[in-house]
Amino acid sequence: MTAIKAESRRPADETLGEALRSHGISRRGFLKFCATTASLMALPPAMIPVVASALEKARRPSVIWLSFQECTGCTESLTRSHATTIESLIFDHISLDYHHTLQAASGTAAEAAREAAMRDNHGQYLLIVDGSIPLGNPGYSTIAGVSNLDMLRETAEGAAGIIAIGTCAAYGGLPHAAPNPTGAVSVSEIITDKPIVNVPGCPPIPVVITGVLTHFLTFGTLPELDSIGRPMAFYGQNIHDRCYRRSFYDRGLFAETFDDEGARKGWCLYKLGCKGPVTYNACATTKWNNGTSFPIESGHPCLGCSEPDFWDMGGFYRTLSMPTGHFSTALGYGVAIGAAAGLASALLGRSERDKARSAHEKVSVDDLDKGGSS
Amino acid sequence: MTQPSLEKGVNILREQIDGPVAAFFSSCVHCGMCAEACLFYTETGDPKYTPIHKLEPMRRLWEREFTFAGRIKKWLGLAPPISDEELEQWQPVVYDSCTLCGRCSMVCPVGNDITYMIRRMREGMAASGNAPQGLIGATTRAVKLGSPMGVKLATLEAQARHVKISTGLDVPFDEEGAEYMVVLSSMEVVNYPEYLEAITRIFHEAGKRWTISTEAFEATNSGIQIGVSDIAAELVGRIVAAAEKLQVKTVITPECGHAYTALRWEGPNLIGRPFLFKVRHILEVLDDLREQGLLQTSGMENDRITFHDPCQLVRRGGVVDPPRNLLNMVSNNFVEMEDHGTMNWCCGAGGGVSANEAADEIRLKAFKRKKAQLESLEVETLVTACANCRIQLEEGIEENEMEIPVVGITEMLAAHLVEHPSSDEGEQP
Amino acid sequence: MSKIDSDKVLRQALHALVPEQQRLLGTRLVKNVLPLTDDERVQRIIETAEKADVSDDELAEAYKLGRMAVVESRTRCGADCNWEDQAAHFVARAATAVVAPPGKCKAPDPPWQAVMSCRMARDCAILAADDGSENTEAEAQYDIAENFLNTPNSAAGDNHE
Amino acid sequence: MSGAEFLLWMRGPGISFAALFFIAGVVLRLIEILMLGRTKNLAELRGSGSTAGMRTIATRFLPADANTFRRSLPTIVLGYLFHIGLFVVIFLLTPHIKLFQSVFHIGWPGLPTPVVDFFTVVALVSMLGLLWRRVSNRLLRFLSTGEDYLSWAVTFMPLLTGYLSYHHLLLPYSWMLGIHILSVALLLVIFPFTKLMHSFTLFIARYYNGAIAGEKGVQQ
Repeated sequence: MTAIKAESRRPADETLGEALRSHGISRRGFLKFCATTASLMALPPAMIPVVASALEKARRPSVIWLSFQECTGCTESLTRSHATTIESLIFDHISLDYHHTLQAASGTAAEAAREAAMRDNHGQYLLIVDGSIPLGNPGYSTIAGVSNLDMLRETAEGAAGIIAIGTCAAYGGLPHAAPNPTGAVSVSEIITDKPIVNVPGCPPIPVVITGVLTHFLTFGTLPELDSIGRPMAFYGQNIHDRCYRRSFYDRGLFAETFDDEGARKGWCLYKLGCKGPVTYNACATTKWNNGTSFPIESGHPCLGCSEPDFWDMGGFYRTLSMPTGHFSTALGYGVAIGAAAGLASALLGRSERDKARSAHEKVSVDDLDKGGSS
Repeated sequence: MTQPSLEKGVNILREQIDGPVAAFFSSCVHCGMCAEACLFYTETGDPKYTPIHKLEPMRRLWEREFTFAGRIKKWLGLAPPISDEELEQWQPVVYDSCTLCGRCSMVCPVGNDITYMIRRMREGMAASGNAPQGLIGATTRAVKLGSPMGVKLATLEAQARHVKISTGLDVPFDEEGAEYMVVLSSMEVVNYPEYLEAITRIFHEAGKRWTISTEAFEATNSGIQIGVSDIAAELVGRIVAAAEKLQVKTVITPECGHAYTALRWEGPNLIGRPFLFKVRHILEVLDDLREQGLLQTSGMENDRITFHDPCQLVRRGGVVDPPRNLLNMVSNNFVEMEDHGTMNWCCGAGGGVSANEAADEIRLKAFKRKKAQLESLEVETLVTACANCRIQLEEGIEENEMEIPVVGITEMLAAHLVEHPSSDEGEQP
Repeated sequence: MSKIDSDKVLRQALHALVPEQQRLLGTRLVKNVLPLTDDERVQRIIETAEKADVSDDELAEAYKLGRMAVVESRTRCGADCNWEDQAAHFVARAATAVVAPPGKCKAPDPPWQAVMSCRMARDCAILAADDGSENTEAEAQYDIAENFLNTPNSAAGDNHE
Repeated sequence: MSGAEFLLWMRGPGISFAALFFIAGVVLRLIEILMLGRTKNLAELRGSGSTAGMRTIATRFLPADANTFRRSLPTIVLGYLFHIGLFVVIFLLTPHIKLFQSVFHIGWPGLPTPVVDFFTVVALVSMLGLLWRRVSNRLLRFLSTGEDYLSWAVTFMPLLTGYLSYHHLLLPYSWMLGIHILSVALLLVIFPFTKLMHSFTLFIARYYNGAIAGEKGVQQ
């Protein structure tokens, strides 16, 4: 079980390599991890030794983890591994100086630890945020009497970079869902002058979190991002494209309900509202629970949790191509408006014609020649 | 005397807009298939002869005054009104190069009856003074003299005398209670006197009582060709009055296409009430007589013959089978043209084109279509059932130095008629 | 030779003639109305038709000329009929029927077509003159035919009478 | 705005507004046409106009005869390919069927997506062919108006964007799907006021044509 309790026992200058070896992780196992991570990050094989040597020599950077309007699911995702994994160990070996759920200290001491870390590593520490920030009323979420907004601003000021973990921190997430009672916003809507990496997901895949950290440890930079701030390496793939049920989609074989033959046969869940086609995440390749499976594999459509506003995509079980909102009502109004306007227009036309007919002057043969002869 | 005016024309055009017109204009996708069905386009390759294009001014009027979007366009000044110059400019395509043959209406993939609209468009053209002089003349003669060609009763009576001398049979005039009242086209009186003799003999053999009204013997109706319903109604009204006065059961229209359309299909609508008598084309009557065994022929034509379908009779009139039934009675070598029946190609002179000198050149150009059809068929005789088609065919054949005689179907039948000697007559040769 | 006093007799007489004789009689009938046309093509046709030793080619040429004259002189549908022109048209038509090579004229009875066309021509001339005079062309034709048949010279052919 | 937000907006208010506009426009146009009416035919009829009208609605799906087909070969062949492609894409792609189902509450089986994909390409290529003919053929160029090109463009775009989004080309899927829906919205808005209306009015036109002819005993 990983925990920050070990923090005091471990010298801050111990390298990651040393720490791993002291935990009995073989060089071979470590290299395998490096290879996996490199491939996840879409690095060429030549980069594996670079990653390995960089990781081995990496000093534990200071990390401050702020949790705002969140459910702790993201932390759970990271920590609820069934066995000790290399990724959890990597997590073990950063200097997680503040994480109010995991740290032993509490109250003033905890806040003091955060302030100390900010002061000691000013400009170099990494800030991880999970949860969204309420703008509606500062009182909706506070820590030690400090509003989330103030704490974020204060902590971000000296951070080298920010990682927004989970969809809430990245895009507002559940708290942001309509009607967004707390006025929740994402980190990037408040902090605009720091590099921010969004690692969305509800929760994000653990290896994706560690992958981003590995990148930071290896290169000292944040990874390449897509248009909405997600690391391309993990979010560059479309769930639908990578889905093992894709062939059923192409063949037109769909589960219509959760208990029909199609569902039992593992056919495509598109009609049941699967958001795979609009979702970019590594679920279909990396999978969850130590590579066991991912939601679609267990028979549930993808919710699209790594996408902004996934709560508001017209319902989890509404087929993607179905319009959301009041489409049918709009059609109803359309018919009514059209009928009224059509009737008005037609009556206008008819009255013009009737007028023309009553104004009809009988045409005789003497009225045909423009020249007036005949 | 009043003057034609743009205002009058536009007003009348406005009267013409109905559901079909609106549906047709709404449906056109500019695919150009109507052009490929129009002999004025196929024989000239000039896109201005595209049938739907001939209706552009009328389409603009419809859009401007009968559609929601059009009214907005008009309000924004984006839909200028129809001008007299525009209508004048359209005269050649609306009159000279449209025979109202209706072929375009058969091929339009969205189902537009373009011919129906051109007939209506001409109402506006005529009332605004944009009808061609030739048609104005024909129409004026039709109204004032009773015949577009100036045929008077005396001419017809002279013909009747010849029939009497030649066959010994009377042409009955003004006989009340006759079963049939025959009306004739001026063309038959002027150019094809054979027709009158033929029906006299046929009806005599069939034992039918028939008559010709001295008050209304002219079948043609320039009103529907020039596009003046008021005049067309007056001309139809003369026949109706005569038929009802003589209390005949059926009025028989002659071998003429538009006369049939005018009386049979437009007639009741023009006068605003159903007729008290039936209207039949001579071919329909002959086919009925054939079925009843009252038309007996002997001998067969051995020449390779074909039939030119008069558009107004077949495609626009619905008389498709009778000419074929009748021809097969007297011919054992009857062949169909490649495009025949309701898909025939017009001779190029219908719909008032023949009466319009301005169309002389294009009319003969359009004949090339028929020429190609005839040449591919290699027939020895061409049969038709419309005096106007016949004259155009003869002229076109002559112009193109071909040698195919053209015969009217009734005449051909009469030549094979089995005639029984009657008591007061000697044996026929 | 019996007297010709009706169409029936005239028709029988015509049919009894050999083609050459039919042509010559027809020519005489047309000549009776020839003043009604000033189309010199028709005059030429008649000159050809009158020749006793006319060749088939000459006749075919005359027939072609005739068809042209017929088509050109005719009043078109809807056109104002000029009765003088129309008279000329019927003369042309009669002349053309007279010189038509066998099988070319599609009228049921080509010689008879010539007879009737001449009468029509007279009709038209009367209409043009508008003097209310009677058309006596038929009677004139009976006389011409009687003359023709009773003149041994001209009716030298195969007269079965 | 993110792709997801854009897509969501298009799926929600965007398409609903377009649909409202579309249906209002179509109803408006149909009422305008039908209310103008047709005067009762007083002639002694030779056949039933309504029967012939219905018949013509069906028969006009095919060319009048072989020669008509031959004369307008490129137009007819390309036209057929385009319309068949369009029909398959609109009505036989499962996502589209689900859309109709959500409105009309009836569904039908769709075709395998590679098949639909094929028809999309058929429709796209034939549309390019039709456009080429429109600009290169003298007759069609003469007849064509701005509206013809506009109608072409707004019909082509949904096909193209649908194809691109299915193949995840050019833009992220949610953007492309959003743009696809946007292009459909554009089509829907423009539809009632252009010749695209023929998809509805051709039934009326054919009916009238068939009825007018059928009353006279002319069968088509």
